[in-house]
Amino acid sequence: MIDGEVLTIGPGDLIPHVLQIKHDGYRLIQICATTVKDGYELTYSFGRDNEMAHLRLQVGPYAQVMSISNIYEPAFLYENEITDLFGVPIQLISPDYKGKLYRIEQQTPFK
Amino acid sequence: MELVWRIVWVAGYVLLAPLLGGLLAGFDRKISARMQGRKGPSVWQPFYDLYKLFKKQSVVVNNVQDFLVYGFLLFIVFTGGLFFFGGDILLVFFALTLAGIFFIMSACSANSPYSAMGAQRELMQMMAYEPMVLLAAIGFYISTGSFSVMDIIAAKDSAICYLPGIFAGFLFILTIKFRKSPYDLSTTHHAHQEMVKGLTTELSGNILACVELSHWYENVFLLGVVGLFIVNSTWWSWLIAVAVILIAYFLEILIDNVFPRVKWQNMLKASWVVTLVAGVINLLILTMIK
Amino acid sequence: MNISKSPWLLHYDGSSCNGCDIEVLACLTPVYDVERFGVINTGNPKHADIFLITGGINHQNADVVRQIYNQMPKPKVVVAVGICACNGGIFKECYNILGGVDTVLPVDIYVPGCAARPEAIIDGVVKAVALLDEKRKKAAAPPQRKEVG
Amino acid sequence: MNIMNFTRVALKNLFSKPATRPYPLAPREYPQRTRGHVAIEMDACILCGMCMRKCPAGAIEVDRAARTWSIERFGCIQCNSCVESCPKNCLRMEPSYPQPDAQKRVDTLQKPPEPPKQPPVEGTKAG
Amino acid sequence: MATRSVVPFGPQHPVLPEPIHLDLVLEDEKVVEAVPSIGFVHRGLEKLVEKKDFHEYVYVAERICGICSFMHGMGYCEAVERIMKVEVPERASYLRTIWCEMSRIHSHLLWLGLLADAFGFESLFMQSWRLREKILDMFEVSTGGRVIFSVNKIGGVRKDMDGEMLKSFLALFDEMEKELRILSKTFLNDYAVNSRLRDVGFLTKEQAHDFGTVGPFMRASGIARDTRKLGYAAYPDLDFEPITSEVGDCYARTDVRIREIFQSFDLIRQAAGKIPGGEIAVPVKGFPDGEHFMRVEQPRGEAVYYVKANGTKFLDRMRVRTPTFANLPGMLETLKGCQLADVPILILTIDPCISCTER
Amino acid sequence: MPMIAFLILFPFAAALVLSFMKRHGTGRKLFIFASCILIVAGVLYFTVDSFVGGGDLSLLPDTKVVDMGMLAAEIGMMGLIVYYGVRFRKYYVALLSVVQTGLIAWLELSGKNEIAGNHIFSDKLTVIMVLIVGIVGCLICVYAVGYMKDYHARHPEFADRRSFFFAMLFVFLGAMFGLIFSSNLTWIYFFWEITSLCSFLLIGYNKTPQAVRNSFRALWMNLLGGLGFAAAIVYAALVLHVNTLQDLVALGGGAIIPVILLAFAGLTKSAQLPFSGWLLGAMVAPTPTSALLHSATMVKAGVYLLIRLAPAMSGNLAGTMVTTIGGFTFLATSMLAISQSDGKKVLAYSTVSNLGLIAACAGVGMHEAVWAGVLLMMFHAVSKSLMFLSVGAVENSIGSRNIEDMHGLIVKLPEMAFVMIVGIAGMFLAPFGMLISKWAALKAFVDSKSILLVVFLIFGSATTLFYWTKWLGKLVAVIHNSERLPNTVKGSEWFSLISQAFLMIGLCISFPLVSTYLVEPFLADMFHETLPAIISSGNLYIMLIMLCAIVILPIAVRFLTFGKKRKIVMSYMGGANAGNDRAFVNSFGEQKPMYLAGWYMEEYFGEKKILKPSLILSTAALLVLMTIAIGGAV
Repeated sequence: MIDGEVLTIGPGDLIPHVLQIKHDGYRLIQICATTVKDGYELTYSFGRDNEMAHLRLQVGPYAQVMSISNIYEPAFLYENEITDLFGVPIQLISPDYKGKLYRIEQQTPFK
Repeated sequence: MELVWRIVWVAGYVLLAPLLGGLLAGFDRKISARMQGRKGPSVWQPFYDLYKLFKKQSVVVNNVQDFLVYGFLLFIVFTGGLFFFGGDILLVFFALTLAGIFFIMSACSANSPYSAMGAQRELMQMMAYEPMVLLAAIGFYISTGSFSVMDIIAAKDSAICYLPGIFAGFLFILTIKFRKSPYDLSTTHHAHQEMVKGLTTELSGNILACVELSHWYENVFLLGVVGLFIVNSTWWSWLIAVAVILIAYFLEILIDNVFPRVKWQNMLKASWVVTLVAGVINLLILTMIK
Repeated sequence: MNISKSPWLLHYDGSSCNGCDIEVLACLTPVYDVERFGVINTGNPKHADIFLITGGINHQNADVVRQIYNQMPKPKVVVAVGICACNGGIFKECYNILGGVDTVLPVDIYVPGCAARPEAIIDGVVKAVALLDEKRKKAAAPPQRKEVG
Repeated sequence: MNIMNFTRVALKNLFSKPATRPYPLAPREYPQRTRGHVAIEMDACILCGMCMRKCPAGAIEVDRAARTWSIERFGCIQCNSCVESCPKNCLRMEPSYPQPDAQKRVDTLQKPPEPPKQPPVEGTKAG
Repeated sequence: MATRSVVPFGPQHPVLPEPIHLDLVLEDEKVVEAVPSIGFVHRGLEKLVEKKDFHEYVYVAERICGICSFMHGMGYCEAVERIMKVEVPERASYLRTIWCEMSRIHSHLLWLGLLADAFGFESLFMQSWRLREKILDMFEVSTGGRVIFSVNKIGGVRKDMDGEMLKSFLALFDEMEKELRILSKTFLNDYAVNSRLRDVGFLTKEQAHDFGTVGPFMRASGIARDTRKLGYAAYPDLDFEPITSEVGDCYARTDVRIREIFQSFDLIRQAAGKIPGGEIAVPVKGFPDGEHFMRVEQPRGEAVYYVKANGTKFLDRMRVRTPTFANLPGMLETLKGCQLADVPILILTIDPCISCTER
Repeated sequence: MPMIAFLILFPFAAALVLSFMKRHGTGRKLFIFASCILIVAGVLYFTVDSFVGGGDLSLLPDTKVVDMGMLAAEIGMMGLIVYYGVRFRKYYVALLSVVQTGLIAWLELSGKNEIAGNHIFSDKLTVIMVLIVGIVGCLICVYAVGYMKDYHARHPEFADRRSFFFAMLFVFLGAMFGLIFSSNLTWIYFFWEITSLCSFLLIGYNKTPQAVRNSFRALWMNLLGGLGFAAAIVYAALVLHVNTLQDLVALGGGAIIPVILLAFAGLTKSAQLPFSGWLLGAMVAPTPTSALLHSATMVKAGVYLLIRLAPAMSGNLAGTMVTTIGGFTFLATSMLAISQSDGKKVLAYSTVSNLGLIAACAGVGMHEAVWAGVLLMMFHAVSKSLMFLSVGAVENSIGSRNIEDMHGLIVKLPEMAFVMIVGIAGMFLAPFGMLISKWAALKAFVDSKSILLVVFLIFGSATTLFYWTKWLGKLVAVIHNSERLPNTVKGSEWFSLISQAFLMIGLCISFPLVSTYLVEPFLADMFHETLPAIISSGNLYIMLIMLCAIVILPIAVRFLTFGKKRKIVMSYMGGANAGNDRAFVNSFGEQKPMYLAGWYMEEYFGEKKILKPSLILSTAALLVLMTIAIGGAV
């Protein structure tokens, strides 16, 4: 049981899907990373009124993911956080804190 | 003989103003606390604070700061001294400005964000109240024919009879000078401000104590100016003056407690409009009847 | 007259959960009113006598805490408010918590509680204030050292 | 124009009794549920260590060999977890909180067979 | 560039009870650019799920933040309960609701005080917090803690409020409501206060949506969405509508929050009237397996708890998306072009909880 | 008498020589120094002589030949202006010049101007002006020697026409001396036109498009004033049958039309609103030009004329016009100065502003006001020239004349900073001269019951305070670990700066003497009665005490704090200091230099906001008042 529908997609499909979702009038609720076996699982949650929809992508440890901060401006905080804590190299975040959003000693503690 | 009396006045000011100013500050804190529903500190608290500050280690960011603060203290005392000596009121106000500039310079010299920004705000505050202060001096001159404090207190009628508007305007800018809400922009005695402590951010220990002391001197002097509006050649006018001073001070405390801090634009506009409306109209009428 | 009659405090939230922070603030408000003892929450290290830290120390704020402490004039005391400030509390196993305040600063008074109660904070401040006097006397005892420069 | 709206409240406050509690001049009465500090009845304790395992802050230590139960007073978060988990109900939450101190204190209590001594009960002075 | 100042704002700053840092570029006092820095309170408590079992983690969850402590605990518990399909007793749901609304009152009063403090109205701050102390006393009577309640557990609550206690609370609420009416006049009608709040920090409805804002911050821009309407705890049984304002400035946010306090009084009265008897907790056996997104309306807005469990006593992942985290981008937008004096007010009108945000 | 001739003629001769000295070398340098020394010596001799000899001089009743020579020169100048006007397609300039020269030529040649009267006149005001022009002007010339060398080194793109430049400076001095000594209106007009032309040539020195544009703006505005002047001469000669300034003034209210025309000329020359544009445009020229134009010479010619006219303006519409325009200019430009960050522009606005105050003083026409006006003129000349020159020197050293870039100058270039502090303090601080004069002006305004002026003055003082203190604050900021910059200021520049700083301080200390021995006798002459002292001795003592306090304070504090326990810490940056107090750790975890700027309040006091309304208002006021005055008189 999970609140809302989960659509699992490949890393390359992210941008078109997000564009579509944006077009459908969703707002960004959150982006969450989870460590799974051999890689990460990124869940992008969007909301419209009270319903929720999720995009999920499984990425390998070194997979590169495009930032959606140009589509959803507030995404930059989540993406910087994921880069910091999980070490997922998200590309072209604006603004990019370059791993210094959280200035922690331990590199990528969730890795 | 008269000269002796004047010197006694000055000596009295120099020696007693800190006591009086401190006590006033103490009552201010007590009354403010009560208005906020708190018990509040003892009325001697400002003296404890001052004593502590003098005992603390002096921490500075450079070596120029304290010199400039001493300049502030010196010229505030000079201002008040000149006033209670019965000197020229316009010169008194010029000296006050000079003192203020010393204070601003001290904050600028620290080259620290909040004290520098506080200095700019203080400067803006000076720009806001300066016209009214000069106007008050002019008002005294027109109503009594002299700039000299000695002559003003010896006048037959109280200056306030001719200067109700200017008196009101002066009370208005007094809020700025006392650094009370809504006009405590550059530095404040309230705990939390976006300016941190503004002008005094980089001052500590005995230097901060000097600033505190200067403010006490300044407050006593400013209340003296309030009294000057009332005093005339009769003895009972002095009693009324004291009463008016106390009422004015209480009013400032009340205002402090029922206003938020406004933005500088608001302050500049308000004080200039008050100067123009209350002050200048008063002056216009005065020149017509005198 | 003792200097302890006028303790001005500086409050910094290390990495607390806000619980102790709001209790510190609550101390200033009418019901507790620490200004009775002359306490002012200055918010400026250069004016402060008591450094009140809530929450543990993490990598990002360690420097901040140290710098603020160094900017305070002597005599000064450090009060660690709350369990997190004492030893990291429930968060001590977190990857970004170095531990209590004593990992970076010499702490003079520990105030326990999660969250520390206003009464406990008042007690802590009262104890800290007593220390202030002691420290000053100690500092005044040796012959004047020259620290010009 | 609604200016100086607060005057009434301010003046009312000025002329009525302040809301300030006289603490510390007069001690504070705490409600019964207040979680101040953990106390233990050593006699009933069986040193099972449940409280130690359940303590989220890791403030309790039970040493079976030395027959001691100790608590870091400056590490306890008063969550009541130990009290709830104690099988013998020998732990309880007292309303008075431990006193601030210059040292982080650890209270260690000894379990008999040593001659039963009243443990130095911590912080009940409440003042 | 020549006439622009570049100054730091925070992390230690008297108007900010919590550390947040902004790089400010100022022209006179106009903010030209503001870049936020978070992480001064970052502890990394999400990772603690790997060290504390899921029951024990409730204590961590409620220390995510000391202001909405109760709701953090509850949000986490409800998430786990839903994964485990635990039916919480109805009385526990009602108790949770009452504590939730009490927390909201406490949080909004706290916020009102801080707001007053931010615009330099010390006596108003004192007055608000004086009022707030009453509700803290109620917390202490009912839960034993002023700030951290520790009354939630998976499967219900730990402490009950009997009828007498509830009755005494209701009487106190009536009293509080009266006092708050007087206070709210100063907040909403006073000319000088208005000059600080009105026309400051506009956020349009579109922006509020695009920046993904939540809570009163969003509702003040005219979006009528309230997560309580999703129906957790006892909210489905209660009658309420989201409170909104169309204006979208600081004044609107103040207005919305003040009306929410009154709404909370009302909700508590409703709940106290309907509360059924019975158990306050059910025993929970076994370990959770599965994942869930739980959404809870905190005083600051919608919080999202993501819990992923794997059938052991340790969870795989627990993540909180706190309302402040969602509101930060919107706040940055409102900061553009404001005055330095507005910065504290604007930071405050999202009712930031940095501790939540950085976890 | 010979000394007067020397003072007028020698600078012209020196200029002639200089214009032939094309080689940049020690020779020219020495020649300039020597000429300056000679001029200063002449000035001093003249001053002493006028005290010893006593009394005022009126000389040269008949100078037909010289007049004709002047006319020829004037026509020559007209030719030059027409040439430039046609070349740069600014035909209106040519037209203005032709009309006014035509008027004068017709008057002279028709013989209608053959009225008995002296051509040379000298009194205490002349002495004051001679001192200002001679000493300050020469110091500027000395300064220019060093400055121009650096200037051309920094700006290789400009043609090096230094010989021309120096020649023009001297011509300027000569013209100023001529203007001061002349009594005959035609003569004054002649020298007046020389200064207009000279300023045109100096402003256009760079030959950049902007410089050309600005120089033409200066030219047409001054020519417009010249037209007024010419008209005044014609009217005075034809209707009133007077041809000297003194006679004209003696007519009092009867001569309102020429007086108002002359006042108009004075207002254009002293760059009052709406003619402030030329002075601001003049900033494109090398600094010595600005200094010369704005402090000691050009603009002073305008206010000098107004002061001379003061008795004739007292209480009539001409006075109202001058006070209104002057007072308004004082307020409006001091507000405008707030929004400026370019040091020279601030100085320019402050110059206009101060001139406005002087003009207003002259317009009031009461003896206190004129007293204040004369003293303001003196203090302004010295401190403004000091400020201009030091801004120039700073620009040569740090490569910018922006006030913001002078942040921390006290550490980088301490000597320069001290000189500037003296200059700024002289401009507005108690107990320095400017403030005393303001005090007297205020009193005079109140006495004359001109509330409008009082309002202008109180608000103007407040705004003046703002921009000067802001600048002062910039200078004294102490930046830690800041490097001291190498002092590249040339010896000649230093000499000039230091002399002026001492002159400033000396003037402040000796101003009671100046007042008693120069200004008050002049006023007594002017108002033909003995006047009470303006400033009481009590107040003088007080000011002296203040001055002493300012001087003694640093020494006393040094002594007091010696051996005190002090600790130097970083400045407060919310704990974000990056290990020092010049940078902080920014949001990206990197070091970012902290920077502090002053307030400019563009939205409230910016040129965009204020300039246009002020120009419109002042133009309207000028037109209305002039029309009423002239219409009323005719």
